Amino acid sequence: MRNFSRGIATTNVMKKIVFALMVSAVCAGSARAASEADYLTALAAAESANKEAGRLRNQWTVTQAALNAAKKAAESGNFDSALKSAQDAEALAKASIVQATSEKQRWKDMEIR
Amino acid sequence: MTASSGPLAHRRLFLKGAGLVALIGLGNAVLHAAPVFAATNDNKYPDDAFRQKNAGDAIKALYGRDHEASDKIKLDAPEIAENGGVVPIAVTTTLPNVTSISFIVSENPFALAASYRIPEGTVPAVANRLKMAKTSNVIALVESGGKLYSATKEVKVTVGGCGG
Amino acid sequence: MSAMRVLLAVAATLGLGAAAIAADKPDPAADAKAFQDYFVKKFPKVAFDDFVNGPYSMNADMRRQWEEKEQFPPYEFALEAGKEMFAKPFKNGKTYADCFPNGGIGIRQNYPYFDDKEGKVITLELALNRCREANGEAPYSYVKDEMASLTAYMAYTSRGKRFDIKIPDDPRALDAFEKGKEYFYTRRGQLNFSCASCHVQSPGERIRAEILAPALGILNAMPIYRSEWSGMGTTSRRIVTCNSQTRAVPLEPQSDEYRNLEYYLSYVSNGLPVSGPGARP
Amino acid sequence: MAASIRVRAILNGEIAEVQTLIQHPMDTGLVKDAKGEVIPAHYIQQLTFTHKDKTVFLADWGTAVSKDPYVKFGFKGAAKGDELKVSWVDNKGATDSLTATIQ
Repeated sequence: MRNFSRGIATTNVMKKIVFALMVSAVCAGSARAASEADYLTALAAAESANKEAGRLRNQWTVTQAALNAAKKAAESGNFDSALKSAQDAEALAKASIVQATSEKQRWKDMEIR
Repeated sequence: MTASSGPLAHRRLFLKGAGLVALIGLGNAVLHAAPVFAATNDNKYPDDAFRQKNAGDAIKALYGRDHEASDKIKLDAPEIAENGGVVPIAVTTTLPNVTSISFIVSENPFALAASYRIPEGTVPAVANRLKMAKTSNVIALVESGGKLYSATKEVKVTVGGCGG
Repeated sequence: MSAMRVLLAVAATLGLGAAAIAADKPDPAADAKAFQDYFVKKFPKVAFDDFVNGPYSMNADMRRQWEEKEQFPPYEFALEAGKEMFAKPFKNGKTYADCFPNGGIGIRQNYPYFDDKEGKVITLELALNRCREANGEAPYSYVKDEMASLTAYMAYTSRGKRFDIKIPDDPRALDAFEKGKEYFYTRRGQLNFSCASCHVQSPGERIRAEILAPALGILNAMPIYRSEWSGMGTTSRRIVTCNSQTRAVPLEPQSDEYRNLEYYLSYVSNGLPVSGPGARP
Repeated sequence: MAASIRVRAILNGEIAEVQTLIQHPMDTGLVKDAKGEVIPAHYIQQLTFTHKDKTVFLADWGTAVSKDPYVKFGFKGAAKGDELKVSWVDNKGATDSLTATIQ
């Protein structure tokens, strides 16, 4: 409770920061749409993560679906959505890698003994 | 050998020459097709009944009369179909001189699923495997002594598996 | 004082570690016993042999629908086709009977077996394709009707015989068994299910229209005619579709993981009768 | 030999119990294939059973009859060794028939 009184002063500062952040986000959003380069780097990252999941014999069907969606969006020039799908794919691929590595030990928990 | 139908038929007769006999035959059939219900006598496939979408129209097209529930009909169908594509449904009845048994699946795209003629000396009972699009009432209709009776049971239908 | 506590802790972890390692030396017989006891205890009212009937041993309404199907089963056509295919000689005049012990009749209960020359698990489906290739014929797909018809006929000739899967005292065989067990219990796919999530933890429960089969005896009815596919399914097809249901990318049919899985699952079902070919939802 | 029809006809007392399984796709015409094209309707419309030239059972089937259709019924007046003729016709005009012997 001690720093409550200082709280009021800080809120003004907080408000300014929040405001500034919002403004810059809006500008960033509109000024620089995802470019093809952004999409391609994200796609490469996703595909290499999915390849690693393949090496661990543990790919997910939804990863490939997201990769396909990304490529489709890119073909029609919609790099915003292509970037988003590529990032989804990377997240899914990474999750499947975490699953494979963690299950290496955790499977024993369920074993009938 | 007079063509009994209107002027159009006359013209067609002269044009077609070879088709003469077929046309006359067609003419006769059209004349005699009084509203006779296929289910009871000749072996004609009740095409119209199978094209009806809902149960009421299908029953009217097939039997031309209403049906009343009867506890003398035992309709055997699962509570939850293990698969909508193969639903085992059977019916037996103690009603006297049965001439026809039919199965209606009300929620199917076309309500009439199957209809069976039961001649003299054939046991009034049928078992078959039907497709059901979704959860629906199954109605077994039994035509006995010129009257139409029915038994109804709901069968739940859904897809299987965990997702994919 | 604190040094003592540290010493005790170290000793304890070492002791635990030792116990854990000891427990992990593969002991298939003990695994099989524990596996069967689990299901017998979980479903005391299910007769032992009835476990091979999967969902139909779990639910009366489903069992009635099965019994109706069995009067004139939908796999009748695949069975007859399999019988004809089995007898039809290859281009070189030989037949499947020349590839298999006892002419291939009444031997399904011994598959899969461990081949000590090759050092790997040989399943019935793999052996059939090997026989074809050895006689200059193209191999069949592991998930299509020809393979299903052949295995349906071979299963039919073994109906009632009890699973008799052997694990020789060969470290490679024990390893294959262990890897199969690991695959069975490993969670996969975005749904994060393992085979055990459904077939050990919740057999008898519904996943929408279907009832989950117990893992005990789950391969005894293979190959199966599934109404869902309105067609036959080999063991390979069943495993591959189970993978995609949990949104895991399936592996190549008959890859090591799948053959070892079949080895594990068949061994722990030893003593249960062959009931293939089967009809399923 | 009718490749598509399987019949079991067994005399049980005075009733001949008849089971039939027919190999037929029974396509409804409402299903699309993998490429998204509609699989045209292709289903058996009529199935007839005759014993001593008398129709003992006649089935009129719609598109809701399962693939590889099955039907079971019984009739009186048959003896062991009698012949039972089974024939079907589908909406494309294809037909098949088989003569079975009552066991």
